[in-house]
Amino acid sequence: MSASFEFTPENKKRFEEILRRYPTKRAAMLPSLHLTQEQEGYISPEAEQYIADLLEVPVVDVREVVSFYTMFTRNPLGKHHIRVCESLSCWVRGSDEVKETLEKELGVESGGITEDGEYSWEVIPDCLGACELAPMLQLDGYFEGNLTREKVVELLKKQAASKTSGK
Amino acid sequence: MAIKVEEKQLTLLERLYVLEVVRGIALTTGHFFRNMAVHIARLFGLAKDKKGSTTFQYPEERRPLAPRLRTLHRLTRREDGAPRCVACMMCETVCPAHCISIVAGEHPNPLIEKYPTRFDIDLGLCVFCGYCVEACPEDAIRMDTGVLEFTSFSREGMVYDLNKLLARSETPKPNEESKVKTA
Amino acid sequence: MEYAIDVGKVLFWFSSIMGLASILTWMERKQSAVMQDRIGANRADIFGFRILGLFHIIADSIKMFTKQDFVPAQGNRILHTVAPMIALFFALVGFAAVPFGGTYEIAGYTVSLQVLDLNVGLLFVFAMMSMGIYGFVLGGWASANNYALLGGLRASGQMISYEITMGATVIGTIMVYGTLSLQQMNIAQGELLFGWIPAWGILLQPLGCILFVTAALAETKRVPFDVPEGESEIIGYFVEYSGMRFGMFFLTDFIETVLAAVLTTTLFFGGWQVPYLYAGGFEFPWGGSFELPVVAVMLLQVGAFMAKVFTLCFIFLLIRWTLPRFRWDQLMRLGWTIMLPLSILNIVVTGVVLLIVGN
Amino acid sequence: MPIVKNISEFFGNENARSLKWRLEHGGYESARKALREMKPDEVTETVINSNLRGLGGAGFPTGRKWSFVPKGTDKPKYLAVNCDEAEPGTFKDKYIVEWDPHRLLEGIIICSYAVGIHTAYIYIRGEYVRPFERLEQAVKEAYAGGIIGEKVLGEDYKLDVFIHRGAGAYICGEETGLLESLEGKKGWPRLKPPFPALVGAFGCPTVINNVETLSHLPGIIKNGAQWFSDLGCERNGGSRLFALSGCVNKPGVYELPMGTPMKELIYEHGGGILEGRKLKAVVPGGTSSAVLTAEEAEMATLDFDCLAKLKSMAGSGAVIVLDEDVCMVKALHNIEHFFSHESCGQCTPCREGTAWVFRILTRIVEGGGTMADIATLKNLGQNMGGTSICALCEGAAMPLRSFVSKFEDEFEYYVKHKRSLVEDRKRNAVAV
Amino acid sequence: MPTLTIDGQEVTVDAGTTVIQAAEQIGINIPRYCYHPGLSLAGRCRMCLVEIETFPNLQIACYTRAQDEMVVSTTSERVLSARQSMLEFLLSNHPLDCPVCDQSGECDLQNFYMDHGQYQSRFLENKVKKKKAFPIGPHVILDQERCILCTRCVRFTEEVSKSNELGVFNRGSRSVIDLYPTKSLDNPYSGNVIDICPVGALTEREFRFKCRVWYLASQESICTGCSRGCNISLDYNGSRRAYKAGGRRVMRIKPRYNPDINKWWICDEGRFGYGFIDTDRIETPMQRTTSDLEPSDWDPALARVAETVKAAYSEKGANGVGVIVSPQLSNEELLACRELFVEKMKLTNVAALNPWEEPGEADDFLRNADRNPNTKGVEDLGYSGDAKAVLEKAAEGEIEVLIIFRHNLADGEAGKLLEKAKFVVYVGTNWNATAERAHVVLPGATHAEKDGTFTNFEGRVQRFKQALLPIGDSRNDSQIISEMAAKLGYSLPASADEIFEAWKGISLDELSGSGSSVDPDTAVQA
Repeated sequence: MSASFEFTPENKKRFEEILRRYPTKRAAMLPSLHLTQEQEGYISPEAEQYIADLLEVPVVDVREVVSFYTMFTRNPLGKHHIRVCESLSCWVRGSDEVKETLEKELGVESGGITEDGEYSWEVIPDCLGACELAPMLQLDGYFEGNLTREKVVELLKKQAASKTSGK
Repeated sequence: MAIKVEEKQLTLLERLYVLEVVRGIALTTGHFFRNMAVHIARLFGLAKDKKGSTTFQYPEERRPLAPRLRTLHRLTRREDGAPRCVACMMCETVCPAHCISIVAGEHPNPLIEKYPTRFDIDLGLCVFCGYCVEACPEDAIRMDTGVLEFTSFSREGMVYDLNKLLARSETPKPNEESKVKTA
Repeated sequence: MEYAIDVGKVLFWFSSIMGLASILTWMERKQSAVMQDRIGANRADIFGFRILGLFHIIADSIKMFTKQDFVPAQGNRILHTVAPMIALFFALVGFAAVPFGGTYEIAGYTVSLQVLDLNVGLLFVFAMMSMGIYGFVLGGWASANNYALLGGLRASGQMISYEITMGATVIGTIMVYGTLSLQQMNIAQGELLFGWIPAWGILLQPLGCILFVTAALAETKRVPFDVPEGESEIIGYFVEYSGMRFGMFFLTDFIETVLAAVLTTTLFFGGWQVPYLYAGGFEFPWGGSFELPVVAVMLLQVGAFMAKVFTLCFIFLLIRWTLPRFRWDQLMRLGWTIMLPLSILNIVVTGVVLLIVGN
Repeated sequence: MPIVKNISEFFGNENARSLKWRLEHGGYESARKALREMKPDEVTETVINSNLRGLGGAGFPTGRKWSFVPKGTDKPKYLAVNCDEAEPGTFKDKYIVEWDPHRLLEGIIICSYAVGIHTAYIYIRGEYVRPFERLEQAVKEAYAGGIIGEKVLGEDYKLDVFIHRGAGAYICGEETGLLESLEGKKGWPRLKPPFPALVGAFGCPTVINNVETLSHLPGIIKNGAQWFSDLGCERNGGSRLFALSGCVNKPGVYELPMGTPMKELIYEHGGGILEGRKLKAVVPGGTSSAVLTAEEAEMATLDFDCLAKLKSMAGSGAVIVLDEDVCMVKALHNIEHFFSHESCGQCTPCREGTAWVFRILTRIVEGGGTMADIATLKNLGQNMGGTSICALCEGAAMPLRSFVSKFEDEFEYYVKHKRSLVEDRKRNAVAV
Repeated sequence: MPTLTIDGQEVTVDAGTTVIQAAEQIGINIPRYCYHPGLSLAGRCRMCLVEIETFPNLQIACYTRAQDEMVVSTTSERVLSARQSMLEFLLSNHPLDCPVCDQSGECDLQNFYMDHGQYQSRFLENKVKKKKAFPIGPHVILDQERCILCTRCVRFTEEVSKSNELGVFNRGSRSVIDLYPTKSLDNPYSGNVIDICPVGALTEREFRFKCRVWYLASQESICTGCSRGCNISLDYNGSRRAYKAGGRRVMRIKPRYNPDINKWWICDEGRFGYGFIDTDRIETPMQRTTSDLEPSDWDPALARVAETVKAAYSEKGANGVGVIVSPQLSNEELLACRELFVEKMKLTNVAALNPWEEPGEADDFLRNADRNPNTKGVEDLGYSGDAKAVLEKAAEGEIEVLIIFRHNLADGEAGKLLEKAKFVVYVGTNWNATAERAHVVLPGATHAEKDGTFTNFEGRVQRFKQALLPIGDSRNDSQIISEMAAKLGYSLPASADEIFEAWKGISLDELSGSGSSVDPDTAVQA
């Protein structure tokens, strides 16, 4: 955990831009928290305090917002974060299978991080909005659909491969 | 609701009284001589199966206690031995004789939260109504020890504190009930 | 020697009465216990011996003597002290006129087994009994306690009411025997009616006997006539008494019981008479006789007297433990509207019969 | 009825995202027409006449909603575009934003012009990463191309469009929850009245419209109100996007006129049930609508009024098809899991009720249920209905009531045997 | 002025009044948890649902404005069953630890449950466990399990104390009210959250487990912490022997609603500043014999004071005796002092205020810097001049006898002056350095132990009532002054009531209702 938090100069600029969009400073809460999470990977108490000071709101309000929205996390996630949709459409098409496969492949339960810190994954009960692709998951924000056991395994392999090639 | 009593009309003989008196005396006399006979027989080792009296020779002989009889209080314990009492003061509140006094303290375990630092029952005041047992939400106080004798030479001695009340925390076995117990 | 005999008589009579009274205190408990399917007092022991609780008599007296002697602060100290003594004294003094045996010629001395041979013996006894009331009233008054006073008043009311019945009842007996001397009455009861029935008072005066016994019981102020005491209501005239002063009242109760038994025996059960026993021995009406020495006759007659008294005491206790208490108004109604008219009727009938028989 | 291509015209066309291509293919013509040729009131009038209804779920007539905004106020007015579609089964707005963002922007211009708005916020749900990127790109291009900004389409009208990302809360799709979230707070729905048209974002009058609703505006302005209302059935104007998912062969978004029979959507356009199985039930408007049995689905037509008659609702147009292999107990369990997870926690019946219902269902699914639980569920469904600030609680109660009453036999079987009736049947069928 | 019908009763209310307030005006109390008149509307507990004709759904009475021709039912079948189901929901995860909960006895959840609930529980699940009983500030303990999330406390910290320590975290059934981790609920008004919490989630640390509320008796009083004169209820050990509560008599102080002064609130200093009533009290009169103070009886102590005063008086006249009264005294005591020392004895050296006194913290809400409850009363009753001049004269030996009420004048400069005073009489309630230095100490009574009035800084004359008997041998100050006067040969009334009546012409009981305030304009001027 960083002892103190501050936006990078680039993000500071972005924040200034965001602030201009709204008639109140407070309204920039969600965008700046997104910014924070982008920069830090999660939202630390220091970051909460920082945001509170920037937006001139009580820090408790920042914490309230952070804890209210599921996309904000107060704990570090893996480098790649996988969300598995479990809502009705995905469930009838076999999201359970996706869950089981991930659990087996990554070796951690939903909500956990792999030992190497590479992946974290969670099952979320709210719909991710891609029911036509059911069952589906979201890898780093992007949808992967029509999953089967094999496809999940393949996806993870491809991800690993792209990394090594990227290097 | 008034209860209507049907008065029995006495016959003339009954109203003459003397005859009724004689009948009464005959009855008691009958008892007297029958019992006397049994006593005498037993004096000589006879009629062991009969008794000339229906009473109990108290300290040596004791009547079996009814299971619901309210006797000396006890405080029960949790599995770890701590008193079950959470010092809610329901018993103290409901007590018509004001004989219970509790001082509550903060328990280190927030799940228990409250416990009695003092729990005194002044048996000199207690009327053995059993309300405290009824009121207790934790089954922490009971009156089933079967102990009926508790005496003291001082008023202070009649005040039972936490330790004394916890000393009998285990449930008495039913077959022990008629045995001699003294405080 | 004369004096020695007198002192001996007094001592014998006194100790007999006191002994009997004491035994009655024990009997009262034991007898009632056995009647009621209980065991009764049996706790007092000496070296582990209990002898049926007889030691309770001793224990009681020790208790009585050692308890705090208490006089209420507002009470009259002198009267409070004197009252039980009056009660006890007059209860005891009445016995003096009662014979417990006949007149015997022993070793040249004429021994009359009677402390005081009065020709108005019966009146004397009644007089003494009436005096006893003062003890109770004074006790109640001197206690400065409303309940005690009430008890005392009730005691006097009750005793006076029933004394009238008692006196009226006895008149029948006096008419039959024609004497006021108790010894003479006893002697008269030794006669035989129709040659074989002992002329005991109960046969000559059956109604009188019942009325007398009832009135006598009322005089003792014991259940069913214990309104002055009324244990569940007012405790009575001795509520403020403790220790030996209470003991005296307590003993008076039993002495009065003995007195009632003694009087009943004397008046209605032939006193010291044993049927068919005369100065020389038994002489049965159907012929045959049995010679006895004078001493044996005396012992038999005194023994019979004692036995009769004891039996009556026993019956009185039976009654005491069998019947419930009268209410005050019932008590008064019984005394004034039933017993008194009946006793007067008894006098009238007796008179008529005597006239007819005498003619 | 055939598929229509009003707003789904360019779905699947990679080029439609570029401003240049789009301008060449009719883009912003309607907006230009509105700005140049029509007065704001005329636009509103046209929309009222078109019978366009809010397509986010509530179905409130769009034009009427605009007319509630006070005219002569000196406060700024705002447009909040609701792109927070998070109801299970709903994904239609994603298509618009992903494939044809300029149609949305055009709709925004028209709406803003009609109401007199100079600032519009597009509230897009946080999980939509690619749609967000594409929308952002489109807005950037629109600014650059002079479409929006200080001078809209070169006219003397100022309009700023900002994208506001949500962060994962279903409740922010509720109008006032969305406004709260926009203001940087928790998405706790507000007490009404006042309605947002009077006091909305930042305390100012605010119009909140769904993405799809706004996307219809260019077509309506271009072709006229009559054209649009003729497309649909009575009181249900035009066409709408139906997001078909679940046990069908071809899930996806289909644009159909209002009043199209349900079975046409499922069997013709959706390609029928998976693996030729039988239809069991249909959730007609997102999971917060009451479930329809197969028989009811057969007779239903896809419009607001018919479904309301069946005591369900058209909602967001998300049709989820359930076939005979779906266990209704587990399906309800799934739905209630969603609601208990998404309840904002403000009102007592919703906060405690959804969680309780979910826990009872979990217990039943795990085999610990009792008959009394079924009665309790029914009763809780009654108790939760209509007593909270927003409609989420009612939305949780509707499927609860309908599932339990329409498929009671399955619930009873599950409780009795601690197994699913459907799975047992399947197992037996395999065994035979 | 809309006129509406509630449960068959017609009522006309001001425009903008909510249904719940309208109902209150005609004595109908609609159950509520989240609604508090001093806070913003949350409308979240849904307990106050009522049936209003023309509305298809039940409406919350706390939010719905009264309108003309509204027909409201608060007791219809539908309303009752809704209440019952709300209670069921609220209680579903509520731990049933009423036995250990300090709130029980004054808990709205209990009360409304007894009125409207009372059904067999259908909740078979395990109750959700949350954090139990942890301190969140110097005065408050939070139990999240008991919390029903009405957010009164959160709104309080947001709107009234504006300190924002508390928040509602997470959402749905996982919502908890908690402190922001680095913060502590230590704002000067933190105690109020205890009052407004309708359940036992927030409880008082000082009061915790000391006494069940049903043993408490309550008396109307005035806070003596500062010149604001907040209205309070003094809750004291009524029917229970004091030793059971650790010897404390006053158990807690609760604010009493007064719309003009403190509304529903009171500061922590006032709320928890009752310790002096039971600790460190002077319980008997004391006299210095040779070097030590020794306990004495009233008679000799008063006689000695009177003798010394008489001697000084005859020797130096009106200059020989100095008196320093105190703004801690009630108006009645000040009047008695004025009567005796100024009007009867014509003393020249009479002062009231302590110039060395350190001011307390002040803010723009309730707390005033002046820590005395009756400074305004002192001014109104014509006392002037400060203690310094009197003390100086005493130090110079000009004043033979110095009578000091309440003040502690033994520190610093004052202490040096006091050291030189020849004969000091101290009349006060608690031990302090001045009392220890005095020659005669007379124990007075605290405001909890007597009747009287204070005048707050705005000039409102407010009554406080006696809750307790004076501790030990202490006596109320009016009585002390009157007895002192008697020994000096004057006659003064001894009871506050008599003095007040002579002063204002009305009895204390008539003082604007139940001892609340008199507006400065209508207050009878002394």
